[in-house]
Amino acid sequence: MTQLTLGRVTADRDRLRRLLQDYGVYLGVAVLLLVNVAFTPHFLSAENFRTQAVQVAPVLIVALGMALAIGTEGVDLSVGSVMALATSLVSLYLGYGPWIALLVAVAGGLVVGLANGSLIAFVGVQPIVATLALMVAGRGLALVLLPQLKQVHDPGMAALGSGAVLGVPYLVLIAAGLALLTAFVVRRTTFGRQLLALGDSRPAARLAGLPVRRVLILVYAASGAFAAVAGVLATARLTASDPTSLGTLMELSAITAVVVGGTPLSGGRVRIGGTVAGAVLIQLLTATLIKHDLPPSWTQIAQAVVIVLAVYAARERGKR
Amino acid sequence: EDDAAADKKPAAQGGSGGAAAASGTGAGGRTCTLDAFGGKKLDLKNATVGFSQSEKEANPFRIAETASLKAEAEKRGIKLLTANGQSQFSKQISDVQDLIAKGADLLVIAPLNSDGWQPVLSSARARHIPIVTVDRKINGTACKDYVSFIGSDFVEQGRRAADRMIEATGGKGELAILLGAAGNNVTTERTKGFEQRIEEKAPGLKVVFQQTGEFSREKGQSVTEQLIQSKPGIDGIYAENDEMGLGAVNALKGAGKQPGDVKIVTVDGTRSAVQGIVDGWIDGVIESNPRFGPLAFQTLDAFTKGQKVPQDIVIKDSAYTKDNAKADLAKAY
Amino acid sequence: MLSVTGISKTFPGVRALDGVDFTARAGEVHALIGENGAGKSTLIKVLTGVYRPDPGEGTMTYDGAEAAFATPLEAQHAGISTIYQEVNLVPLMSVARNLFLGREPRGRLGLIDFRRMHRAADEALRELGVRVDVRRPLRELGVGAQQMVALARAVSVDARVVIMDEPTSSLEPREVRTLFGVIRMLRERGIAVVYVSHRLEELYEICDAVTVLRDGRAVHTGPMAGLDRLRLVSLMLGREAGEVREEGRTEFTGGHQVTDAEPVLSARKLTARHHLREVGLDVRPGEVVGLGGLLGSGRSGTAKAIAGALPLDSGTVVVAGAPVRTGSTPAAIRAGISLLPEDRKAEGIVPGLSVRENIALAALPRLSRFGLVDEARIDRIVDTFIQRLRIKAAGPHQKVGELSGGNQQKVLLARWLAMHPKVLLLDEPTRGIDVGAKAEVQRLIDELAADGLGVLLISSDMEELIEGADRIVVLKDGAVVEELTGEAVTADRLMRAIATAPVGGPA
Amino acid sequence: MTTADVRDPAPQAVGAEEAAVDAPRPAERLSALAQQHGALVTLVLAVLAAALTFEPFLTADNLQNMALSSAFLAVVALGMTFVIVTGGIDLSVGSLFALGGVLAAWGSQYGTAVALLLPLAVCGLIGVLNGVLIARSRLAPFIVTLAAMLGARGLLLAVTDEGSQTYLVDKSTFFAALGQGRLLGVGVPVWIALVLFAAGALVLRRTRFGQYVYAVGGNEDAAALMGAPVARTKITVYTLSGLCAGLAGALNAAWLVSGVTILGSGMELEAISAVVIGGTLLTGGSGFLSGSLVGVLLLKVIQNVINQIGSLDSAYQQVVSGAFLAVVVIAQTWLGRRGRRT
Ligand SMILES: Nc1ncnc2c1ncn2[C@@H]1O[C@H](COP(=O)(O)OP(=O)(O)OP(=O)(O)O)[C@@H](O)[C@H]1O
Ligand SMILES: Nc1ncnc2c1ncn2[C@@H]1O[C@H](COP(=O)(O)OP(=O)(O)OP(=O)(O)O)[C@@H](O)[C@H]1O
Ligand SMILES: [Mg+2]
Ligand SMILES: [Mg+2]
Repeated sequence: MTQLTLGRVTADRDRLRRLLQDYGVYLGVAVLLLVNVAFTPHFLSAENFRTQAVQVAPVLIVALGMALAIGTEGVDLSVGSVMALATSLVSLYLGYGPWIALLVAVAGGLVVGLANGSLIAFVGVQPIVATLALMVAGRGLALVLLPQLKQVHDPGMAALGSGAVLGVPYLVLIAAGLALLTAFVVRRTTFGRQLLALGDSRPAARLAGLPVRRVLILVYAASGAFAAVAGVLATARLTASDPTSLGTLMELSAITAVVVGGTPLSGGRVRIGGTVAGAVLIQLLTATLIKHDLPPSWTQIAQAVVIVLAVYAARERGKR
Repeated sequence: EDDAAADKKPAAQGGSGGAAAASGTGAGGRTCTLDAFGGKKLDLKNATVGFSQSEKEANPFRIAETASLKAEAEKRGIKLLTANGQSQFSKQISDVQDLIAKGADLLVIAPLNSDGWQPVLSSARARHIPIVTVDRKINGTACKDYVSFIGSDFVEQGRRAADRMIEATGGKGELAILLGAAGNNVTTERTKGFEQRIEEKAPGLKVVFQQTGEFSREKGQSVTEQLIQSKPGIDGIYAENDEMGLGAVNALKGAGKQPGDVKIVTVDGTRSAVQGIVDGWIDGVIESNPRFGPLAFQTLDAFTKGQKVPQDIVIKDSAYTKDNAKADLAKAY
Repeated sequence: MLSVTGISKTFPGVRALDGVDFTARAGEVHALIGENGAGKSTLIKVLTGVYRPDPGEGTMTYDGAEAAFATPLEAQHAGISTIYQEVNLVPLMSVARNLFLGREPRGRLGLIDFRRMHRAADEALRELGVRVDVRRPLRELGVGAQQMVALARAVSVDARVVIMDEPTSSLEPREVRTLFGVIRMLRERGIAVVYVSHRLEELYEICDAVTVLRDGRAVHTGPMAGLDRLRLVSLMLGREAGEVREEGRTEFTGGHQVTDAEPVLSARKLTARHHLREVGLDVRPGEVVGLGGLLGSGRSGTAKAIAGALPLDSGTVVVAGAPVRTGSTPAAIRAGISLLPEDRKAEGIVPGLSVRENIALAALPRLSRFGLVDEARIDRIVDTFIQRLRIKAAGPHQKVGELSGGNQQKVLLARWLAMHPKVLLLDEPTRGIDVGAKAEVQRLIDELAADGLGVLLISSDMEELIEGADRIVVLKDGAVVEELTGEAVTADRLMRAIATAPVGGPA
Repeated sequence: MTTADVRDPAPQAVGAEEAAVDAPRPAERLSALAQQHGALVTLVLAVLAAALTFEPFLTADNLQNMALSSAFLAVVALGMTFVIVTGGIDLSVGSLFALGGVLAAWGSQYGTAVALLLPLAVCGLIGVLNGVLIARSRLAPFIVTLAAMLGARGLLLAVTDEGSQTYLVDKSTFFAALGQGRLLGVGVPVWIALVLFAAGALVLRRTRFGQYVYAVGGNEDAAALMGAPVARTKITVYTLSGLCAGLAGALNAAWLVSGVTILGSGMELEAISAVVIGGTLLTGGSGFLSGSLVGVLLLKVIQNVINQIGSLDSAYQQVVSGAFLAVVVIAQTWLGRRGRRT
């Protein structure tokens, strides 16, 4: 009798734990929302939500590409520098019209991504080092192309940065669209399956004849392109190209969003919904701390604690 | 000072136009001579001067600063060695030591941080290499560890910004400060001066918000966006450099505010910020002049000839307001 | 010595052990048998502190006192030494370091005395008939040799209980003999041995007692002697003795309808430094060609080379008349070559993906349109194979990593059969598979051959090789030394071919 | 072949194993050597090239400067090497370096013991925390140490009044002498770094703990099944890394005679680069300390050379260092792969 109830209790606790593991991020977002609604003045306004969504959009877009890289048991440290490169390219090519500039910038991101991917897939360099090299060189290149901040006067870019459809800013629409696209690719396509398989077991994927190199290259190319898109959007929002500071530490924010969202760094699994929630969680946390005017020391420590808590909740249980 | 920006190439290259001018270093100021410092006379024309820059030349301030020194060296026909610390303090320390090892007879340093120069100072001292620090001070004994400091008084800049703010707001209301990067002397001093003066002169003004914008436009914009959501009634924003101020303008525009709704005062004097005054968004820009070239070489020249030079050469920074912005736009860097 | 009563272990969704009683006595070799997934490995892991048993159920006593090990280390300190299923050593470390990890001989200042360690390692291995440079990384050894290192490690400590989970699955008859010698020595020393194997003959030869597990329950415990083979199998499978045919023999019918057609696979002069020297062989449609040889003789290397997984210095592979680009797995697969790799844990399964995804993995491009996966078709194929191969899983969505070893192997087979290959390279296909499943796999090989597939079979089970293959190519030191055909395919001839063939010199 | 002198219990049991006994071919040994010591070869070449091109390069002053400024990064890289060999990573070292310096400078007013022990205690504790979260709670090292990086930076800001306070070290104390002093003409920090490296190498190569470090990095599950104390080993290496970063920070503070608050950002990547350039695999299980030392020196020499050239634009400097990193890593991976083909 006691045994039976005991069994049920552990089963229940097990289920709860698994729920927490899978939906912990969403819970975290909900908690932060509630806390803000209760304690932050003027929080419940459309304008405020728009602000948070617009601010999180570039981080989210970068995080989507990062999630793919992490799914292959890799990582892309070059994303921040790619954003800088993109912003430089936008300024340089804006003379040919915003579309050309945008295309050139994304192409730049793709090229960096392809370089990353080739280093990783063909030479066999470890992702963290390969992308570290391009992280250093990429920002240098961005500064060589555009040595200092430059104002962007193009009306098209300005509209991209601040325009909206039915009250939803373009930035948010683009980020949401890319998130859906990524989720679709991961779930429904051959490419997505192959990505997960090779992230889980590279040798097995190789022997099963999967196009390991192609998938890796595509993943890093996608990550580069996404980072470039984020760079373009950030430029549009800022109405200026600032290769010095745009995207600094972005790699860490993006990785945090992905991991807090429940995608393990060990590869083989990608959670896009979680990544979105992870990015939103970090954004809300920062917003809360700023709105309550807490000193930077608090901000940093609070972020550290939240990251650990979120990852702790989502952790894979040991086998015992 | 720090990361500032303009969308056009700095008009004033090097020594031309707007060069920093010393002020208020009258008889009362302490001086230094070659004898007191120790070391030999030398002819500046045949000497090698090492210049250590702290950050990448990617913002108008640093660009103008480096260009001014290079131009002056060229004008005087002096061999100038340069190095860039890339915002990494340890690197700047090694940089200066490399300059010494490469044979610099004199050093001009734009320090990233005021403290932590002991190793460099001892190496230089052992070789009697005179050091002139520009834009930021090195904490040490003047005329022993280094010869002179040429630069602005950041606390004073903060005070003058406060004066502008009081004037703009009429001495009443709620203020926000966009701080520079944490741990930076410039941030600390510009905040100190501002807060002091507000407290003294305008008890009606309250600082209700202080968050770092890390001297960057993007951060300045993001932080201001949060600010105007949670404190819609804010009356004034003091940005510790032009970049963050311009970010704040972006945020205000995005929130549908009109020029003048929120008073903005910034420090630096870049062209974009001064343009901001012309456009009505910004109410005052306190200048921080980067063109140290002529003064620095003048000081070194005098010093190596054995003449007296002041230990502290505080630059007279001008300010831009609605009255002079349009006329002086060309003077901005 | 070591005993458990009423012990259980539950994984999410699976009750792997259900009130099991088990006792290992000093000086006794105790067999632990059961179908794939019966819970043998789980029991062993519970005994040795890898897994914690379900709380509140059952007890464990060791050496007369109640005991519970929190970690494998504790169990080791208590004198229980274990060889786990699948080799578990550190590939990047040297052989000697692996052998002595955690108990390195130390000299002055507590620093490790490598000279002594290397000497001791060399001796320990040589006693088992293995001669390698103990300073070289373990990964340079074949799976079999690695297994011998694990054995050496297990017996070189002063253990009171030695547990072996399928130690012979990668061993050659000769190594098996050595192993049995070791086991007898252990028994004489009064050590309790727990022995897991799917090879029934071995059990009869070496074991004193037996416990049969079925679906996580201990269904029989008793002395080995006098236990009828048929009864043993019926206990394992849970079917009446009458239903069980004489299993444990191979299921091969022998002799396939080999047409005289052009070979579907022909490999010529495959050469890879340190692995292969001018290896050549033909496989005709409907033919099962065996690859014979000792550990490290290059059998796996040959298979990998044909499948494009081993870069070649020279050589050609032709499938159905068309040359295949060597050194590229995708190219080989496109040409119709499928390889079931030897090391299924490292190179076969994708542990985090489900049974379903694993089966569909290689065939994905065919099962999708415009890069989009056709879920319905996958479901159909997966269901078919789960039934046909009787894969025992909680469902198609269970992670493959959670399946028992044998079932993992079946999933891999399914993956390759779903490709409709022209040539199937099977590297130890029945390793670690229980009698029932083994028979099925063997029957399947027959069927596939009958369907006109060319099969290359590698097996350390000599009986399996002889009965299954129509022709055996014997390798030694990476070169073909002899080819046995027709009447010559006998154990005797194979042994002789391996033993007497000249060393060196390409075939 | 060494068959002749070998006692052979089972005459036929001489499979391919005997092939494994033969010595590796000279070409292979060369490539293995080049792989292991690729960084050293590059370093020697770089030094030679620099010495021939730039006259001031080989002066005692210049060498002394390079050695001294390498010493701090080297101590950080020492701890990092242990972490990376276990297959982990420690991103918190940069923040801990800065925090250690600030704490040491603050503590120096109470004497040398406090100046050294305080940063060691705090940074060591953060290291323990990292280790426990990684080993016991099985969280990914990358993310745990990332959080620690933020947390330690926050702590630093908290103890320096949001960065506005710089604590100074009294130049006349023994603590300052640890940074400033010279022994046989070489700076004390250099000696400390060398001694630590020698001790570290001994621990890594010749102790049981060292073997565990390799085993955990090589195959964690197997190591656990072989009875290695996996959790304890991991906690120890992260603690060690925290201690090294704290000590390096303290020594650096003694050298600069102040607890500079803006130090250390990007240092984690520098340390990781040094370790990887030194031939340690980021995947764990393989690596050696002398390599990390060479990696640190290589980075410093490159920086020095860039300064010797002098005229390079700051943006180009970054491009050059990135490209250099790529070239070294490619060369190493390529050599490594050839070595592994056997
Ligand atoms: N980590 C795990 N998580 C979930 N289920 C598991 C896990 N390990 C084992 N199982 C399940 O427990 C059951 C027993 O597995 P076990 O490995 O003990 O079988 P076995 O008797 O050793 O089989 P084999 O002969 O194939 O090695 C299987 O159904 C397996 O799927
Ligand atoms: N001549 C050799 N020199 C060094 N190593 C060898 C040699 N031959 C084989 N090996 C090693 O032995 C291992 C096993 O070789 P291979 O897999 O080709 O043979 P096998 O007959 O299938 O052996 P096993 O049954 O152990 O798998 C390979 O990993 C290879 O590195
Ligand atoms: Mg098993
Ligand atoms: Mg084999």
